[in-house]
Amino acid sequence: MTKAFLSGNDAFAEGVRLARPQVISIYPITPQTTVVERISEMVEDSSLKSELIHVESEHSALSCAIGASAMGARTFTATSSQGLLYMAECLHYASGGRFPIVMMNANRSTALPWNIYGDQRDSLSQLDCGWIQVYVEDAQESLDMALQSYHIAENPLVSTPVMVNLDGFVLTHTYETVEIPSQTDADRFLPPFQTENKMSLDNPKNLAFSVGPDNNMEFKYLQHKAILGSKRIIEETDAKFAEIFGRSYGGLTQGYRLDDADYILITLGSITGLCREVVDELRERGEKVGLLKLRFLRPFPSDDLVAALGSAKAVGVLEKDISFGYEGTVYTNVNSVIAKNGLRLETYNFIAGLGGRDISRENITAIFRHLQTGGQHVNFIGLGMTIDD
Amino acid sequence: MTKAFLSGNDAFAEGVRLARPQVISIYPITPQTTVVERISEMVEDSSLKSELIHVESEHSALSCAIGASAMGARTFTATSSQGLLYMAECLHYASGGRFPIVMMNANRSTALPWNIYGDQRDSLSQLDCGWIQVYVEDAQESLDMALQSYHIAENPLVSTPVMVNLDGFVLTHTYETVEIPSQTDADRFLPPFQTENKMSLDNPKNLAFSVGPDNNMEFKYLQHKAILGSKRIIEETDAKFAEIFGRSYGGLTQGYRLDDADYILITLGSITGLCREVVDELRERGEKVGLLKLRFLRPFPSDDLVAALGSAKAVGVLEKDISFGYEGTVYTNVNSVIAKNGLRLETYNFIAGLGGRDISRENITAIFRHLQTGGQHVNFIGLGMTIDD
Amino acid sequence: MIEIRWHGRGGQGAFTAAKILGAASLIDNKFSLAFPSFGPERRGAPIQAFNKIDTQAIINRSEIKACDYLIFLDDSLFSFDYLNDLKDDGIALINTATPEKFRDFSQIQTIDANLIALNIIKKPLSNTAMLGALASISDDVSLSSLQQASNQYLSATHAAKNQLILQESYDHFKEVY
Amino acid sequence: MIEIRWHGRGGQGAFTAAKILGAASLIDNKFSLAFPSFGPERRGAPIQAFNKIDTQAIINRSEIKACDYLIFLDDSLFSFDYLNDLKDDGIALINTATPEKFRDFSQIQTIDANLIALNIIKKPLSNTAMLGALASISDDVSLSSLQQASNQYLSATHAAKNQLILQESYDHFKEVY
Amino acid sequence: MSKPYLRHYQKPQKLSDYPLGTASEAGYLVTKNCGWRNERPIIVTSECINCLQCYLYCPDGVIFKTADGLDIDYDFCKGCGICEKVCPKQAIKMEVETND
Amino acid sequence: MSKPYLRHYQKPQKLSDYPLGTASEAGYLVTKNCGWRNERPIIVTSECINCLQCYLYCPDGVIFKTADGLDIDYDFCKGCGICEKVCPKQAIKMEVETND
Amino acid sequence: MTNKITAKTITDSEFFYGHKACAGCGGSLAVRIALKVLGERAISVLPAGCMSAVGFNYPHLCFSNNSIISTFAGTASMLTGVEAGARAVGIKNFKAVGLAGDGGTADIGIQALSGAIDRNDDILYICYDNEAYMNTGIQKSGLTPFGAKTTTTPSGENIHGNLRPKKNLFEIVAAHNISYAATASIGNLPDFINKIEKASKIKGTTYIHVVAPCPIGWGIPVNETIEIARKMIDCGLWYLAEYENGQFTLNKNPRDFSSIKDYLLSQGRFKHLDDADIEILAVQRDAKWAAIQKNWNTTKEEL
Amino acid sequence: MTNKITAKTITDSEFFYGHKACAGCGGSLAVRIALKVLGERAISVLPAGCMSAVGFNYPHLCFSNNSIISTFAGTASMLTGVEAGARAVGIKNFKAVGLAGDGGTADIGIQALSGAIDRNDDILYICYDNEAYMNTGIQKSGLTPFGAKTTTTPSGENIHGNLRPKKNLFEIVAAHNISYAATASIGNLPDFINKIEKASKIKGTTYIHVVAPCPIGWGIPVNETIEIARKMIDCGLWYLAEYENGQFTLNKNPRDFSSIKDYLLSQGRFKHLDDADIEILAVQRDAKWAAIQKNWNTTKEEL
Ligand SMILES: Cc1ncc(C[n+]2csc(CCOP(=O)(O)OP(=O)(O)O)c2C)c(N)n1
Ligand SMILES: Cc1ncc(C[n+]2csc(CCOP(=O)(O)OP(=O)(O)O)c2C)c(N)n1
Ligand code: SF4
Ligand code: SF4
Ligand code: SF4
Ligand code: SF4
Repeated sequence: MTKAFLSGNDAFAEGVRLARPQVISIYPITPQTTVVERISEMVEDSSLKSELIHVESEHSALSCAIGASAMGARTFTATSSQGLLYMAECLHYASGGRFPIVMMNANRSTALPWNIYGDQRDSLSQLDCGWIQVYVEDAQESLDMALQSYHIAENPLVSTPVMVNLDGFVLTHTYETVEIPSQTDADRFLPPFQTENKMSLDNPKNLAFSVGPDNNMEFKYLQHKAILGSKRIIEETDAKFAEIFGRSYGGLTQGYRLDDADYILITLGSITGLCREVVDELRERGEKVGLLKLRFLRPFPSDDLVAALGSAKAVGVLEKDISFGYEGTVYTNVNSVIAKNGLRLETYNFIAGLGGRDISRENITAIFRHLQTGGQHVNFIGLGMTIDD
Repeated sequence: MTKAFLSGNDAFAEGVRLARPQVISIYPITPQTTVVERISEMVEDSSLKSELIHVESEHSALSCAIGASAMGARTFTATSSQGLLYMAECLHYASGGRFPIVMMNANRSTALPWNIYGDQRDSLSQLDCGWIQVYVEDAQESLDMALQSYHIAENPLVSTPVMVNLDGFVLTHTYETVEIPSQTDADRFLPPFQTENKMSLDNPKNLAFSVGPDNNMEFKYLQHKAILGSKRIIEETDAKFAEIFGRSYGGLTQGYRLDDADYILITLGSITGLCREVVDELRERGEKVGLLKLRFLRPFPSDDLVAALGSAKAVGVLEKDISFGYEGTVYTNVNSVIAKNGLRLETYNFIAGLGGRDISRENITAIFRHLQTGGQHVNFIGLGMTIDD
Repeated sequence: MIEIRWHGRGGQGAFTAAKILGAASLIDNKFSLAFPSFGPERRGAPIQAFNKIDTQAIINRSEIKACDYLIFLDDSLFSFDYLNDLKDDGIALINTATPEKFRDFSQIQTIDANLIALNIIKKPLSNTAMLGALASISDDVSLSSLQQASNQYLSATHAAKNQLILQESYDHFKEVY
Repeated sequence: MIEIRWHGRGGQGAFTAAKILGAASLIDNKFSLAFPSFGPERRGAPIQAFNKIDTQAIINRSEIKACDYLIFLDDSLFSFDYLNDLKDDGIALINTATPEKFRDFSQIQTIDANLIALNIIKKPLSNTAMLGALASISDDVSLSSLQQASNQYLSATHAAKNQLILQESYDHFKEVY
Repeated sequence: MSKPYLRHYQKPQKLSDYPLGTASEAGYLVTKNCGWRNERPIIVTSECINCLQCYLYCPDGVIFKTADGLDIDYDFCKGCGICEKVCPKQAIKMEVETND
Repeated sequence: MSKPYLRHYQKPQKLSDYPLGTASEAGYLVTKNCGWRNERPIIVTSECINCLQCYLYCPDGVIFKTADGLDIDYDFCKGCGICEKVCPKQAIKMEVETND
Repeated sequence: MTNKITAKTITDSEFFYGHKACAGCGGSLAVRIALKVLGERAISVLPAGCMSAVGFNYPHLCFSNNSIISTFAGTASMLTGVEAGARAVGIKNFKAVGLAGDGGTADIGIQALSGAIDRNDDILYICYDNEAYMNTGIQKSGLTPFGAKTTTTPSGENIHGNLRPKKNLFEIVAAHNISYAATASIGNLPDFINKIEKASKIKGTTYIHVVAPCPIGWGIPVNETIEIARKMIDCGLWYLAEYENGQFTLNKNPRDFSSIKDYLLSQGRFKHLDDADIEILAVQRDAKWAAIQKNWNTTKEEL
Repeated sequence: MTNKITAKTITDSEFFYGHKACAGCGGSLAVRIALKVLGERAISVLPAGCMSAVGFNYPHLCFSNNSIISTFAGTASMLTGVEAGARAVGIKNFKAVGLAGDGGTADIGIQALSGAIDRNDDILYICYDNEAYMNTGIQKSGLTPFGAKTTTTPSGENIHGNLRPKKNLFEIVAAHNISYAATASIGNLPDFINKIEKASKIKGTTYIHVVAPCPIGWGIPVNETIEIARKMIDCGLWYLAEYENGQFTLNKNPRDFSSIKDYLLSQGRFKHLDDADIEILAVQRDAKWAAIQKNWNTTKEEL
């Protein structure tokens, strides 16, 4: 174990190095690029022994990874925003084919208008594509989840690709102190990739076939079941990780000062830190507030939500996303848990940080106020003007 | 007005012809293909005067339509499934640029496994892309919505692309009787396309620009506001349509025997007809059941839902979709309305028809039973086996 | 509601027949659906097509299970198992040159549609003849509507000859009965 | 928490300086963040970089508004309006060959970093010198940590000379005061 | 010689009967193609010079070498007639298929 | 002669100040580029033969023709020094920029 | 040249069998023969298209070698991954081969193909060219020839089918300075077989463009697939050639062309062509051959 | 040839102005000059890349003609739509022009470009080639030359930068039998200007590939952009040529090459090359020129 001052992308690259992927396909896009640059350097200097492939687009990046995974190789690729959308077809392909690829996504706004800054509309707009989706908070969690993701994805009961999301710039390009595990520990944690879902000369297979109405729905159900089942694997993985590395993230969600909390803010990704600070501040003033960080959005942590929100008065969902013509997608997902479980609490949505708009301490404090006093369900935070003119 | 025996695709092509799009980009994919074939014939025989462009992929199909729309031309394209995913980047591009393109999507399952049959995972997986989404029930509604969609999309307050979804095969390839309006009436209904959102030699513009954190969120809010605002335009359009053609669809949703209904099934698309028959059957037996067809998923018809569900005991959402690791996306959306409005009723999700699995009368009847007796929230209908083994 | 299933090989025009039948129902002021089955098999492989016909609008698009009519454009496609798919009073209509094989089955009607077609258009294209036969043995569609409808789906050059085929196959049963 | 904003032109190494400073904090057993600003402007355009330094983990990633230090790698980037962005006891540290212009402002400290760099590496690369200067006027970072940290970010050939620059700029203020 | 061959197939009865992902045994046939055929190729052995043109050009690969010449796998022959066309000796005759 | 020019820009105050879609007036400049410059090109008129090489090769197009020769739009010159390099007569000198 | 694979020596094994292609399908013959040459260590990647549609219907799986369907755009990029993955897991002596239609190659697939050639990945890409998108029901592709009627280039009073000439994919691929490229036709299997054999031995990207008529799309009887492929070569609308070491070589140099009109009018897709249309095609053919004669080498040996 | 546009006669108007490109950016010069030749009736489409990134930052909009950013893969397809749309709404005498980087053209954009050429859409496509993905910070593209160090082809003890030769996009485009294609360089603007002028008069797809050095990516002082572009031609690693009517023509036939080593080692991206690496490049150059001398025509007139 060593400590280093790294950006979120650098840290993720270190995690990838430790996971020893055998085939890596790369295509640049801001703010993902520095990850693939670091990896290129690692391959040049032989600290990572891997087939590095300079592909011609993101569709090719993922298609190439699928091909390699179909041979039983451990694979990695990374993208962001336009790139994630450009490979949308392959997202469904990889998950439906149950290829346990790990991909980093640098969360970035999607055009139009063009914008390179961090919001989460890219990955959230592809929430239904059958991938496990993780959102990480800082550089350390980035590195750790690079490793954990392979452990989850490649579990034969899961066998599903994992997308690890890092907030663009505020996480990908921010440098901070990170512990880098040793290769020995990493190898103890992550066994080599083994699967039945591959070609082999001894046992030839036909892959990626068609399935008509007769059997198709069963394949889709199995896919659904595997992701639901991954909840357990995610927890086991985190426990094993804690055992070896002494760090733990608590599974699908991570609560903060939830005991007896009346007003709970739900967050994802790198904004969580600031929200924790505000929670502390308000708690000091005697306000019963708490926070629930969603680490995984698929599988969706329904049980955790019920447990966390059961006795709250109001819950807010803070997200860098809007599903135009409705509300934020995370909010929609959270509300569904509430409706199904007949929970009686008010829910509010706070759309913030679109196109990289800064989210300030004052914004978060105001959000907690809104939870306490009530008001509109869906709120755009930090608009420079009133919404009606 | 003439009557003809047409498939859903044929009918849609007739609607397109009547709307006089100026530029049409085409790329084949089952089960969309016959629409673009019909249109090719219309262009050949001059019944439709339009630039017909044989593009090299779906990304190009929509990119081309965006380019033409940016010149102020009325445009059309059509796709399905893999094609819709392959153009995902352009979906966001078109909506963010506020280009009022109309696109038909033949709902089809997405690979893997490959499957050409109708389910709705393709369009529902792209629900957040900023397009208005319509789901139609039969060939007549297909034709009519081809026309109505331009009227909605091009309204300057909306200026947003519209995706019209037809269930693959059961609607696209099923022939039935359709009334074809006269061109004169169609022209009375749909004025030529006018917009400020275009290039012009007299008033040169720079389009599709970048917007940084300073202003980006305002653009996104405006986009959201326009789609919310389209609710009114959708209703006005339907009213005007009724006036000219004598047919009306009732706006965002269409209810059936909702008065005093305790158990309501929510549907979209072509399965609605069969569900209506079952409602009639159960009503005859004195059961208080009703049906709500969602015609539009974006903008999401929150108000209609509140009005329709307010006094029900249970509601079911029937959809040909699953968001792996959670539940059906339409269900999630519906539940959010219930949570926000504190409605007290049980909700159930019925995932059916994946990969073209037939949905039978018996299935629908069983679904109403489930609503009445209660049970699991999320149910896969028509699996050939038990889910636990 | 009348439910019909057509059996043919790709290229034999089973679905065209179903569409003509549907269009004819429109002329008869009835409602109908016509839809194909789709599978990975290509030209030459056995395929099916379907009709639903009713006096009121048909809004149920689910699969047809029990049929009023099963129509085989080619007797090689027939197997006796299929009779299970008929409703109680349903009829299987088979194009065959060897009617004797089916004589013992009350639910089966036969016609040598190839022969009729060969005589008129020099090709063993049985689909139109089977429509004529259907009009003849059932009250659910009229010959005149079929004649009118088929003009929409067939090129002008073929239309006239098809009228003849329709008529002749129609008469075939009228003679038989 | 100490908050710092760096002003430079693309290529002047403002962000490298921020990273070295961050890495030095780690050596000092402190916590820090270093992050760049991003804009469409390219090489040559004015840019900013940021540091947050604290004795406990920094989990707030929002923008820096009021600064403890504003560091200008080039006096042409400075304008007096920027003094408004300083905290009450904040300091603006400016690389300039004309210190007299800033003499009247108690919140401003100056150093001719170009000169120091020119003497040692024959290039007017001011970023390392500004780090030395910062170490000198503030208690928030130590010279030795900066020296250690800068080795990680600079090629071996440059490292030695940079140690010199750091030392000389550090001494500059020690002499002044 | 190896080739995909016909298996006795039973539809999966439980979910665990399905393969992981979309990967299943290569060359696994469950239905014949003989139902496609209107005409059946017959090799007239006496005329055949064993030039193997038919073997080579059959799109379905159903003509196979035997100890004494060639034979046809009628389970998978679609009756396209290409073999008849490419035979330089007219040693293949297409006979109308009957369903007996 | 026309070119994009500097406007007095006020950030939108209300939503309706924003354009529809992403379409706005072409050639609308709101910030100068002079802050990029370390060195400033000076045309020494006496040496200049008006060959227009500098005009042609300037990536920013800031050298423009005047009644009596050439001038430079210092609002947008970035000081890259290409004009100095391409001038066959060394008629352009780069002078260090000061911030006065 | 002594060990040429022939009908006698080619393996008896079949690798593409029991498939649901139309009777008389040229594409299926191309795939069958390619795999017979490459053998059981071939790993095939087929994009969406007729051959994957007819060969991979779970549980009916028609390839006995390792095979996978790619996305429509992703034949070459998946091949790249398969090749790298196979090496990474230690597999030796295999050949990654793409088997893609003309639409999947020349239109949507060209980005990935171009990228793979650019990297010189060790793969063999075979495009079976049936001159239209057949799987979706005969739509115009970039390789549909001038004049052909397809469902998206209908012929009528106003327009006589497709207005654009056939994209010259062989030369586009060659312009990438590829290790080896060749044209072929299922009308001449010995030539095709030898080119596959040759390509399979080359390390680096190789490409074979094989014309494989589709009786349905071309409007011919199902037993005339081979004949029409031969006519196409005989009338000069196709040629057998290779590109290697920066040089083009014509493998078969016909002395006279057979009738182009005869070739065209024997197909349903060209039935509507008038003499002026046919003349356009003849002129294009003659210009092409003039350029070939001028710039290309010619193999001595007649195939 | 009498009415050639020159520095004297070219319009005084500027169409790309006030942009945020790096000082000394070659790409911005290429775009500026192209638009000056095409004038105010040009409708430009720029994909994601440096030129759109520096030119379209609302509210700071640097094009005075109608201009739009396309998706990265969509330059040509959007051009197709723009051209068709403009005609459809009745606009006359305009020119739809694409202005795209090498990555956006040769890699992700080649599908759409190939399609547009295949349709022969009436558009002009200009690729400004700075030999890497610059906007994202200097990553290898298909047009990055052998040996160049980029952030994804770092040079170190094991690998000396990029291992693959530069894709020959000019000839790939030509192999499409395009109406007109040319190479150019910002080192020779009169030649570039005339080629734009010529292309703009041709109906159908035309393509110009203009080398536009990027001082940042190439590792040269910002005032040496023009010089390095000239050196590249002088040492024979670039050539000025045209393709028309199926013929290649070399516009400038240098008698001797200047030192290739000199060209390479004056750039940061090639600093690490050893003599063996340089020899590889020299051999490739010589082979290329041998082929050119053999197969191409040569313009009489020296430019
Ligand atoms: C992205 C995408 N677009 C469209 C399709 C639909 N599609 C599947 S196969 C096919 C045609 C294939 O044509 P070609 O490549 O020429 O092969 P062929 O069918 O002729 O064998 C099309 C358009 C698809 N699967 N994916
Ligand atoms: C689909 C997609 N992938 C990646 C990107 C990120 N991207 C934007 S510009 C660019 C590089 C452009 O390189 P090039 O085309 O060579 O132009 P240059 O920047 O050199 O001018 C990249 C990779 C994107 N915008 N869209
Ligand atoms: S008829 Fe066709 S499928 Fe049968 S053996 Fe002959 S060539 Fe093969
Ligand atoms: S082609 Fe004819 S002669 Fe040759 S082997 Fe076949 S049957 Fe015999
Ligand atoms: S290049 Fe020099 S001589 Fe020529 S016009 Fe410019 S300043 Fe004058
Ligand atoms: S990075 Fe290079 S191409 Fe991009 S603006 Fe700067 S100089 Fe121009």
